[in-house]
Amino acid sequence: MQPDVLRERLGPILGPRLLAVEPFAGTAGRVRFAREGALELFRAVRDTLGYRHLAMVGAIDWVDHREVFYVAWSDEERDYLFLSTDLPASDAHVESATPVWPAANWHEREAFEMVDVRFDHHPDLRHLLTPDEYAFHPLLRSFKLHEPEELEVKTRNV
Amino acid sequence: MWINMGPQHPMTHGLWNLRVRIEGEIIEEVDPEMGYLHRGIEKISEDRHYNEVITLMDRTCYVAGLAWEHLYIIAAEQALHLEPPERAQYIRTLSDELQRIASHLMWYAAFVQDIGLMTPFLYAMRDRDLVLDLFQSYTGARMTYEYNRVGGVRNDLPTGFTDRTRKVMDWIYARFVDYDHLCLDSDIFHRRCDGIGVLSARDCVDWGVTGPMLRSAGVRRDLRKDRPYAAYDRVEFDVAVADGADVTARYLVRMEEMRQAVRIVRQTLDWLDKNPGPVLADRLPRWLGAPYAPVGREGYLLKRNFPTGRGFSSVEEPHGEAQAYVVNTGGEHPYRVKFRSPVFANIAAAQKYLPGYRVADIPPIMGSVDICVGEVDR
Amino acid sequence: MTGATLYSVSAALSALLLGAVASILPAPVSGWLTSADVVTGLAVLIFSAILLVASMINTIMLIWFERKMLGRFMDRRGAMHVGYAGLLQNFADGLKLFRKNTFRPQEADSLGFYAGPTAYMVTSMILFGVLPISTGWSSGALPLSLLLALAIFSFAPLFIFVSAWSSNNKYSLIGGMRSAAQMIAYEVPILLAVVAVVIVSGSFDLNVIVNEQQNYWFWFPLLLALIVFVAGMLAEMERIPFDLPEAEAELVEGWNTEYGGMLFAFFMLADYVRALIGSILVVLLFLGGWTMPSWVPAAATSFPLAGIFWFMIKTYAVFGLFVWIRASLPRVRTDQLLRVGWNRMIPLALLSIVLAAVLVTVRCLPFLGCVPPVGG
Amino acid sequence: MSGSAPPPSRPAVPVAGDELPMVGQPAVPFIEIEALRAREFIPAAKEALTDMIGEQAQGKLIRPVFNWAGRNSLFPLHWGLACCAIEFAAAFGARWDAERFGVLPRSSPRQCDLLIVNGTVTWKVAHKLITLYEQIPEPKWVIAMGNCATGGGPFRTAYSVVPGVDKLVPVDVYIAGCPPRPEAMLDGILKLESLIRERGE
Repeated sequence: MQPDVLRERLGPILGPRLLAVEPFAGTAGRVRFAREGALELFRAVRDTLGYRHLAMVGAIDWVDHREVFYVAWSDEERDYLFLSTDLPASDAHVESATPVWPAANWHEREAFEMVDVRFDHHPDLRHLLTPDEYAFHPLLRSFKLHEPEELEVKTRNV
Repeated sequence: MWINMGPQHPMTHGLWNLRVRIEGEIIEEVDPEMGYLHRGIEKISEDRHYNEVITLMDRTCYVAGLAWEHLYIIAAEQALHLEPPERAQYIRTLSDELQRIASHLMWYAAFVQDIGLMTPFLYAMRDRDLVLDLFQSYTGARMTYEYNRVGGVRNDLPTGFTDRTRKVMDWIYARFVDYDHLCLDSDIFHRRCDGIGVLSARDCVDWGVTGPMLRSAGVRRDLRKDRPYAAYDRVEFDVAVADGADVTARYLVRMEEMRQAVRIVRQTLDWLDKNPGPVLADRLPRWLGAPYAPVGREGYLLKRNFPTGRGFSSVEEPHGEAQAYVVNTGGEHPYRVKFRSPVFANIAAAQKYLPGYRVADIPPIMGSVDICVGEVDR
Repeated sequence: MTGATLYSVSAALSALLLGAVASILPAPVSGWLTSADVVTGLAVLIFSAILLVASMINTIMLIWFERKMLGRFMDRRGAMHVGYAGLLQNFADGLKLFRKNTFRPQEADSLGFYAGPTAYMVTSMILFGVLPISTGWSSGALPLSLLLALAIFSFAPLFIFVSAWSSNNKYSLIGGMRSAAQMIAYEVPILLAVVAVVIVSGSFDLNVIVNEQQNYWFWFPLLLALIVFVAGMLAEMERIPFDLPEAEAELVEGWNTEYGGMLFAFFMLADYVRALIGSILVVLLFLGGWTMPSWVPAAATSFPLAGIFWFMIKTYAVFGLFVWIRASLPRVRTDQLLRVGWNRMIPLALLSIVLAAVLVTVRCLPFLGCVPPVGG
Repeated sequence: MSGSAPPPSRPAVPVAGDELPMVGQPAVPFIEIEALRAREFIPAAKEALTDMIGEQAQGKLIRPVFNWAGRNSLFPLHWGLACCAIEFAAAFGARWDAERFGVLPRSSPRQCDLLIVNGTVTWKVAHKLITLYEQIPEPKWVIAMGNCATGGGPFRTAYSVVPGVDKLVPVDVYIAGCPPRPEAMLDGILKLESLIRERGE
């Protein structure tokens, strides 16, 4: 499916919340959308376009804003589709994709603990990989890795 | 009654915790708890050069190191706008399939132990060692290879490798019959494995389950056919599919995949015999470094010529479909690396395929999932 | 086969010892020491000690035998470096467990935690006193020794359940419950299979049962009973494919998860004692005990320890069969195990009783000759 | 007794040998006092017995035998952490067969002597590792297998990784390698055996 076809079919559903459709190497394209239209886009992508299989959900910290991306796969098209949305760093939250794709559950938990993006109406938004006590979000750019000796001193002070 | 199976439990085959609520011996509810092996590989990668990330990839999935290297390398090459030579593509295909055999043998060894068979564990480990010997002869290591490089592979195959590999493949292909005898000919095996852990095709798609688990539900989907990478569009093989979506079906799929892998390995060996050539792209940027050389002073001088780009790759690794996303904003280090492991989704779907069965069914079911915790937790 | 028996040997030893001690002591003490009661008492003690040591060494050798044989099945060698071919490996294991710190989890019940393994061990060991090993090499000709042996054998689930319950661990508890259910379910077919043997031999005395097999061994006419008995014994001994109570894959170590040190050694040893007893019972009931095959020359049969030699060979062969089964079969599930026990084994055992009754009525078999009259 | 007087309001805890109150309810049931006495008796008797046997006999006869037993039957805990666990399993495979040396993995920590830390230890699993170590009855040993367990390995800078398992439990033998080959693991076990022999207990 070409990017212009994607724009043609998603445009009527999303309206202004569809920001852009760009070609993306190795995939059908990259759909950028505003976060208000998240659930409608997910439903449209799954039911109308046939991208039934959610491959991954991830988030990137761009310091001034955060990007959440979704990758879905269609058996008919035999191709992946990227969806991405930009969230302001101060108020990073987006609607959870769990009602549309149950597979999003753990991916969103991971994105929540790693990049500090909140997913609204997620059934069970807790830490997945790190202990619950960890108050930091490792994949934020502001989080720097320590040499273990420094880390040791830090834990001893605590 | 809630019971904790893990993190130290013979069933887990790794470091995770399966919390199970049971009523009598029937499973009511499960809650997998992951993260005991979370090493922050995605974060460490942000501080590494592109070639140094490969080291981490071997340890991400320690039973399928070469497949994960391949996954990362495709995305990194895409992000850096590099093209590997054709011979390297074939060597990667060969490595992937050998790795698939080794990984599936490891799965077989662990799985038969789960249903109480002790002898095949030893047989599978012995044959796996033969494949690891092949790896050792051209990468120098048994499990953690660091063999792929951005723009190709590190070194060419040693002399005599193809003949040795053919011999090993003949031996292993004959051994598959023994494995089937030990499992499929046993009535107890069928009593234990038939009709348990059923996950229908629809649920598989909803929960993002891929790989042998999806193919055992009758879905003919294989990235090697659907979205060919490396040299998979130039070799012949069949996609292993089974019906039933239960533990036996997954067993059948994996055994058939090993047979197909032998077939692919033989074809790539024939090609590699006939077509010598370079295995590393000749016009690599200096800052990326030649194979053993660290990044030199010139590398820093050329900094403003760094390309930018994003790479996305998806390969059919032994456990299922893995994806990698590499964001390159110009620089020696990737800005962000994101990996998606197939086992991650396969375990997340445990709440669909475990409840309703017995406690005694947990080991075969989870064994048939083929868990590698390293790639789930990363 | 006349002449020295185990008891006569120990009585002579006792008389010799007491005589030697009495010769250096004053008259009243020496007179008491050489009295018949004291000599008999010491003879019994020596007898028990010999029996205990012999059975313990046999059990430990059995573990070695299993480890080596499993190793061969698996293309490896098993224990190698402790003693010649690893012969001393299990002694090292035992001594090490003896030295280990014994402790009890805080929430475990003290009485049950310690009494369970001990009782399990003791009831298993008592069986050696009941089973005859060769003519004259048994502790006594009990008229109902078979029943007594099976009765003691079936104590085990109680003690396993007690120790599993009192160790206050969920895995132990599930293992203990499985163990109790499984053992009780398989007691019934075992007893029914034994009834077939009793019908043919006409006695509950193991000595008589073996003597009845002078002409032919019972395994051929009573093949069905043998199959039921071996399957039941596998379940009683908790070996693969019926090792659900200690199913490693789901229940860590089953009912002995919380046990370490010497108590664990008790369990381990008692398990193998029961394996040995099971093999001995198969040999006694179906394989002719210490009787020799007909092709053995007469000169060899009169050799003093020939009976024991053949007995041990048969016992180890039967145990080897168990190891073979362990090396090649997966484990079944609890419900399947119980279903097989109640739905298949009991009808088969009943059928074998009918066959035995027919055999006794017909009295003669092709190729084998005639059965002696019942009770003979 | 550091010299300072005990506080006057401290309630009297009667122990064996103390004057017991004769009237009214005894503060401690009689049977417990008897048990206390018995508990005091046992160590005393043990000491007397040890004296009787004598250091000589113990040092020359008993200790070497138990030392031989201990070092020749090391049961490791059946626990796979990460990559090294695969090589750990391979060492029990047909080619290396660690059981030759009497090494037999057990799943329950109560029945083990040896904790082989075969992989990366994260902070999330750290307290579970300590629990497992404490559940192993004395005498016990620890082998840090591989670079991750020794010092964090390639992940030593990560936020979630313990930089070396010796921060958590005492380690007897370190095995280098990432992961160590099965030969290296067997060598580590043999090293531990000679270590036990040298230490004498």
